[in-house]
Amino acid sequence: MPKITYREAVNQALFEEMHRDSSIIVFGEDVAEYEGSFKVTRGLLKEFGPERVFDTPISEAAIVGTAIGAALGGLRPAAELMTVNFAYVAMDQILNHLAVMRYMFGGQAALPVTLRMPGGGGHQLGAQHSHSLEVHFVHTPGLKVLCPATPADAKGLLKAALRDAGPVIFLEHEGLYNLAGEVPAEMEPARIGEAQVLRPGRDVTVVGYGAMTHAALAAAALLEAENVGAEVIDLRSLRPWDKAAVLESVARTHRAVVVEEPPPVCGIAAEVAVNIYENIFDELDAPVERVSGADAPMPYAKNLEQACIPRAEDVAAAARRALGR
Amino acid sequence: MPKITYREAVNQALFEEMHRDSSIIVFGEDVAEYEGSFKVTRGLLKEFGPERVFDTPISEAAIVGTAIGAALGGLRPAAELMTVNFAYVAMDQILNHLAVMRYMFGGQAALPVTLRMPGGGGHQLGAQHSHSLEVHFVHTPGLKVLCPATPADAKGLLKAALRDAGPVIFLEHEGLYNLAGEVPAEMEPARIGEAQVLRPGRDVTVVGYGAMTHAALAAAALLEAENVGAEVIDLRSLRPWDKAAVLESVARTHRAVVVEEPPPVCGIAAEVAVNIYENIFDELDAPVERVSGADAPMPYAKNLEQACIPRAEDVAAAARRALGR
Amino acid sequence: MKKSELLHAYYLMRLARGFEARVAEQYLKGRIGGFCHLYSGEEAVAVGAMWHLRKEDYVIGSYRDHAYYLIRGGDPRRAMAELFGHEDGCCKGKGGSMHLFDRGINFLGGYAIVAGMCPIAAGLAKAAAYRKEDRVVVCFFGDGATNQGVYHEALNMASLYKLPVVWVCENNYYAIGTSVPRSSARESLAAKATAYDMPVSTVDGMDFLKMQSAAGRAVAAARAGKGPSFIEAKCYRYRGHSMSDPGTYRSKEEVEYWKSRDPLPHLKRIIQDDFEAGEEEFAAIDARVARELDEAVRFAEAGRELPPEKRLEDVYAE
Amino acid sequence: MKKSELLHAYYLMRLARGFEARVAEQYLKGRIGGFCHLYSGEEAVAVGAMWHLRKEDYVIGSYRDHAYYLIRGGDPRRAMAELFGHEDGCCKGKGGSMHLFDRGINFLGGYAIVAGMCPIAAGLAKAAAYRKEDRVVVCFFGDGATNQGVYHEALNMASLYKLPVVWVCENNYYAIGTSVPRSSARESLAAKATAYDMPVSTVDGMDFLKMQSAAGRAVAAARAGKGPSFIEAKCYRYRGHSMSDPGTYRSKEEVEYWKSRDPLPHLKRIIQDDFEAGEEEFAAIDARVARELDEAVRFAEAGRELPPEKRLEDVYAE
Ligand SMILES: Cc1ncc(C[n+]2csc(CCOP(=O)(O)OP(=O)(O)O)c2C)c(N)n1
Ligand SMILES: Cc1ncc(C[n+]2csc(CCOP(=O)(O)OP(=O)(O)O)c2C)c(N)n1
Ligand SMILES: [Mg+2]
Ligand SMILES: [Mg+2]
Repeated sequence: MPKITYREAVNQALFEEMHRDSSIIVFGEDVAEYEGSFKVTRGLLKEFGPERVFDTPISEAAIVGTAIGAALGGLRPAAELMTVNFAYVAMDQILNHLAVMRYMFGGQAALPVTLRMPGGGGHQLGAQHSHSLEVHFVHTPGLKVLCPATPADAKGLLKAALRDAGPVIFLEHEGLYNLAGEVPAEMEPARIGEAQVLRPGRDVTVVGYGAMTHAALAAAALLEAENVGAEVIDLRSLRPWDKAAVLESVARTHRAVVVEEPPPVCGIAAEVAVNIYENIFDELDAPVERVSGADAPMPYAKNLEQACIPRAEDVAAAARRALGR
Repeated sequence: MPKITYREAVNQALFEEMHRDSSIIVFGEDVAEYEGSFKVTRGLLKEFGPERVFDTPISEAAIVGTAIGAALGGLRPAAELMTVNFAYVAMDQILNHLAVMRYMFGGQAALPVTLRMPGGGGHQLGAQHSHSLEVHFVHTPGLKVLCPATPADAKGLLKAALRDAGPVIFLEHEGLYNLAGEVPAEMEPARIGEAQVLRPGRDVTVVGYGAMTHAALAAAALLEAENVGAEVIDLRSLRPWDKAAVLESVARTHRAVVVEEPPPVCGIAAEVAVNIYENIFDELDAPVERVSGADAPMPYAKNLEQACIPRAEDVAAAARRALGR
Repeated sequence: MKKSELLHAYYLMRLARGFEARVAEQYLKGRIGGFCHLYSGEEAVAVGAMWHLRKEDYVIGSYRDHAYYLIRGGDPRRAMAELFGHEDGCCKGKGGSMHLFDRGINFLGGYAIVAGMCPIAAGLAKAAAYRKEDRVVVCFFGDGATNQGVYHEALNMASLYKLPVVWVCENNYYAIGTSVPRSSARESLAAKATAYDMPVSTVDGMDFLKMQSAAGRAVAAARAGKGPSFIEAKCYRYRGHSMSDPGTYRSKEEVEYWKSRDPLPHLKRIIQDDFEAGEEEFAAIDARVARELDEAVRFAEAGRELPPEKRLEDVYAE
Repeated sequence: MKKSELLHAYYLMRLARGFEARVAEQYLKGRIGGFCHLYSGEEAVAVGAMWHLRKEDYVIGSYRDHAYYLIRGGDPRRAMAELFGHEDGCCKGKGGSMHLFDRGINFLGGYAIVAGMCPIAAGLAKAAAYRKEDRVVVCFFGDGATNQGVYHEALNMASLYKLPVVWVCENNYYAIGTSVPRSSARESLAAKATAYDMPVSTVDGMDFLKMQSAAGRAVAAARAGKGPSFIEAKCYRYRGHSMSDPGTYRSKEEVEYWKSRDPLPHLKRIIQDDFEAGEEEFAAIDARVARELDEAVRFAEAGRELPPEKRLEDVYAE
C-alpha cells in the first residue's frame, strides 16, 4: 500500500471528491494561489480553476457564512479556516447559524458544509494561536466533529465529510501533517461515528483522538515494557462518538484513561468519562483517569508549552494510577 | 429586610459600586437612553452622565474589545451584551483576547472587566436567541463565570465582580429578572467561588445554578412529599466552582443529581459529575444523574421549548433514579 | 407600469399590513409568543425591492420577516400557523416569527442575529454564479446592521467576486432605541457602503415606485454580471421595535409625520390619478385581503403543536 | 527638524532593522520558535507614526511587533530574551515574538489575531478620555486587517465617540500571499476608511519625513479632542510574511524596486544633503546599534526558561 503523509491524504481526498462531485468548491484565505498556508490545497486551483477554488479576504465570519449560503444554493462547500484559532471570529456563523439552521427552519435547510481547520499546540505559537476548539463544537447540537489521527483516516473521513449531509467540522492537527502512513489508493469514505481499536490490550483502555491518539499509542508502548496491556481506542469522530466501542472495551479492561489536548474543564475526557460511569459503573475497578491540556492559555516558551500538552509519559502515569501502581 | 427583584438587585449593585468607584463605566447597546432592553440599567445615565454610561452601535466584538482596552487604560468597565446570544459574535474578543491577555503578556495586563449578559431559554425566542453559553466560558482558563440565582446573589455577586481583578463573565437569567427576594440594603460583596446550600437534606444532593437552582428547589419540594430529603446546592459561581461544598454534601448523601440548562455534551453537569466520581467514587451508591437541556437547538413552539428545558419533574425523576425508586 | 401591476403592488402591501394587524391582535391574546417585529410602514421597501424578481431568485432577510415571506408569495396560513407554533407552520413551529423560511418560494429565511444573514446572501449568490444559474439574491437588513462586522466582510466579498446580490438597507432611522446618528459615524449609509466599490443609491422607501425603479436597476446589474448594488431605503416602522417595545424614544410628531407619508394611500393616489381607478377596486382588494387573513387565522386556530418528542428531530439530516 | 532628531530617527530605524537581522539568525539557529514576522523595510512607518508621541501615550499593534516595541523605547535585551522564551523576557517567555508587551513604556502589546487589537485601541482611548488624561493611542495593523469585521466596528466607534486614536494601516500590499486588489473591493484603504468620517491620508511609508508629518497632524488632532485619524502608509516588507514564508508570490523586480526605496539610505541622504553630516556620524550609529544588539543576544543567550511549574501562573491575578 502506498505511504503518504497526512497532508497528502487530505489533499487526495479533496482531489478525488472534487473530481467525483462538481458541486464541491474550496475557498479560504490563501488556499488557491498560495496553495494553503500548510500547503494542503496544493494543485487544486490548477486542476479545478478559479471558480471552484478561490482565495478570500481575511474574513472568517463571512467565509463560513458564504459556505452556508453556497450550501443552501445547492453546492457542497469545503471551506478552510487557515487555523482553528480563527474560528473564534466566526463562532456566530458556526454555532448560531450553521448548527441551528436546519432545525429552526423545520428541516428545510440542507447544509452539506465541511469546514476544514488545522489546529492544536506544540509549535510555540503562543496563547492566541494554539487552541484546540473541539469542546465548543462538540457541545453544540447540529454539528458533526471529526478529528483524524492518521493519514488513512484523514483521507477516509474527509471523503465521508464531503459526501455527508453535514455540517461537518473537520479538525486537522498541524502536528500531524508530516506524519506518513499507509493509505489505499482506492478508498471508500470512512464511517462517521465509528471509533477504531488501534492496539488491543486487556489491562486498561486508553481513549484518544487526533494528536492524542499518538500520545496514547506511545504510552501503550511504554506500558508494554512494564507488562501492562493497554488497549488504545482512537475516537476519530467526536460528535457523534462511538460510545458502544468505548464501553465494550472498558467493560473488559475495567480501567480507563481518556486523553485530550484542550483544557480539562467541561472537556471531551469529562464527557467520555461520565458516560463510562453512567453506563458501566459496576464494571469499573478505579475512577476513569483524565489526561488533559493544562488549565491555562498556551505559553510560548518551549519547555512551558511541552509541559502543557499531554505526553506519552503523562498518559502512562495515568494508566498506572488507574491500575493502582 | 427589603424585598426587591433580581432586576433591581443588579441595578442596585451597579448604582452602589459606581458611586463607590468612579473607574466603573457602563456601556452596551441601548443601556443608556433606553435604560437597557431588560431595563436593568434604569437611571444610570441620569445619575452618572454620558461619559460613564453610554450607548454603543450593534458591535459586540468592539464592545468587548473596548472594555478590554478601557481596563488596560485603568478603568473597570462593566459592559453589557444585550443578550448572551450575541457573545457569539464577540467570542474572539472574549475567549482569545480577554481570557488570555494577562497570561500571554506575562502577568502585566490587568483586566478588571465585567461582562454582563442576560440569557437562557423559556421565552419562545427560538434557536438563535435562547442559548446558555456557560460551557464556552467555563471551559476557558482565564475567565471567571458567575450565575446568580437569587436577587441577593445578583447583588452580592455583581458587587464582587465589580471589585474583582477579573475578568468576570456575569450571566443573568432572563427568566429571573422579575423574581423577588430579600436583599439587605447594605450589602458586602459575595465571595466568588462559594456555593450555597439552599436547603439541607440527607437522601440526595441536587446541584444547580442560575434558573436551574429553582428547578432543583421545586424538585426538592416534590420529593419532600415522598419523604425524600433533597439537599439543594446552588453553585453560584461556575468558574471557579466550589468542589469542596459539593463533595462534602455528596459524601453525606451518597447520591447526586446535577442540573444544567445547556445541552448535555461536555456540559457543566458532566464536569461536576466527573469530579464527584474522581474524588469520592467509593462514597457513591449510584451513578450521578445529569439533567440537561435537550441536545437540540431551542424550538419556538411553547410545548417543544418547555420540553427542552429541565423542569422540577425532570429533576425529581432523576433523584428517584439515583435513589433506585 | 400597468394598472394591474400597480394594483397588485397595492394588494401586496395591504396583505402585509393586514397580516401584521392580525398578528398584533393574536400576540396580545397570547397565541403568539417570543419576539415579534412588525414591518408596518415599510411595506413599499419590500414590495419595491422584490418587484423585479423571478421565481428562481432568492430572498433572505432579518427577523422582521413577515412581509418578505408574504410578498415573496408565501402562504399567509402557513405563516400564521408558524407564529402560533403549529406543526403546519412553514417551519413546523420550530422557527416562529423571526425565522420564517420556505424553500418552495425561495425565501431562504428570516434570521435573528443582526447582519448574520449577509454572508449567507453572498454564498447563495456564489452558488448561483458557479452553477451558471440566472438568479439574483435580494438581502434585507436594517440600518443597525451596518455597524456589525460581518456586514462589512460580506459586502466586501460580494463586490470582490462580483456576485449578484442586491443589498437592501431598510434605514428606518432606529436600531431599537438608538438612532442612526448615535450609532453610525456616517449618517448616510449609502456613503458608508461606497467603501465596497459598488453602485449605491438612497431611495424614498415610502414610495413604491421609487423603490421598484432603484431595485430594477440593481437587479438588472446583478443579472448582467455586474455584481452587487446597495440601496439605502429611507423608511419608518410605525410600531415599536418589537411587540414589547413602547417606542417612547420617538416623538409623536415624528411618528405622525411618517404616517402622513404612508405608502398605501400614496400608491392609491398615484393609481387613481393615472388611471382613474374607482374606490370599488380598492375595496375589492381590501375584501380579498380580509378574506385571506380570516382564513389564515382560522387555519392557525385549527392547528396544533408538534408532539414534544419531535423536538429532537431535524437536528441532523436523517 | 533638527539634525540630532533626524539622526535619532535614523538610529531607531537602524536598531529595528539590525535587531531583526539578529532575530533571523537566531531563528535559523533554532533558538527562536513559533511564528516570527519581520518588519524590515517598514521601519519608517513605525518611527514616523510614533515620532510625536509622549511617554504617556499608548502604542498597540499586530504580531509584526519587534519594531513597535523597540522604537517605543523597549529594551532590546528583554525583547530578545522574550523571543528565546526566557524568564527575563518582557513577557517572561510566555508571549514570544508575536506578543511583546511592556507597561513601563506604554507599549500595550502585539496581537496575533488580525485586527483583534483595533477595538482595544479604542478602549484605551476611551479610558484616557474619561480620565481626562492627555494621551493618544497609535494603533498599527496591516492592509489585510481592513477586511476583518471588528476593524470596521472599532473605527466606527472611535469616530462616533471622537476618541484620540491614530489608526496606522501598514499597506505593504500583501496579506501573506494575497494582494490588496485581490482581497479588498476598494484598493485605496484610505478611501475605504472614509466610511467612518475621519480625516484620512495616504502616505509614502518608505519616507520617514512624510510619515512623521502625517502622524504629526493626526496626533495633534487627537490631542485637540478632534477624534481619530486614519493614515494609510504605503510600504513593503522585504522578507516573507513570516520566517517560514518564502514569499514566492512576489517578483524579484518588485522586491528590488522597493529595496531601492529603502527608508534608511533615503533618510541618510536627506540628512547629508541638509546638514552635511559625515560618514563617521552614521558609522557611530551603526556601531552603537551593533553594540546594543550584541549585548541583547548575549543577554538572551545567558538567560533561561521559567521552570515548568510556572506555566500555571499568571492565568488569574493573585
Ligand atoms: C448581533 C446582534 N446584536 C444585537 C441584537 C439585538 N437586536 C435585535 S434587533 C436590533 C436592532 C436592529 O436594528 P436595525 O438593524 O436598524 O433593524 P430594524 O430592527 O430597525 O429593522 C438589536 C440590537 C441582535 N439580534 N443581534
Ligand atoms: C483573524 C485572523 N485570520 C487569519 C490570521 C492568519 N494571518 C496572520 S497574518 C495574516 C495576514 C495579515 O496581513 P496584513 O493585515 O496585511 O498584515 P501584514 O502581515 O502584511 O503586516 C493572516 C491571514 C490571523 N492571524 N487572524
Ligand atoms: Mg433600523
Ligand atoms: Mg499586509
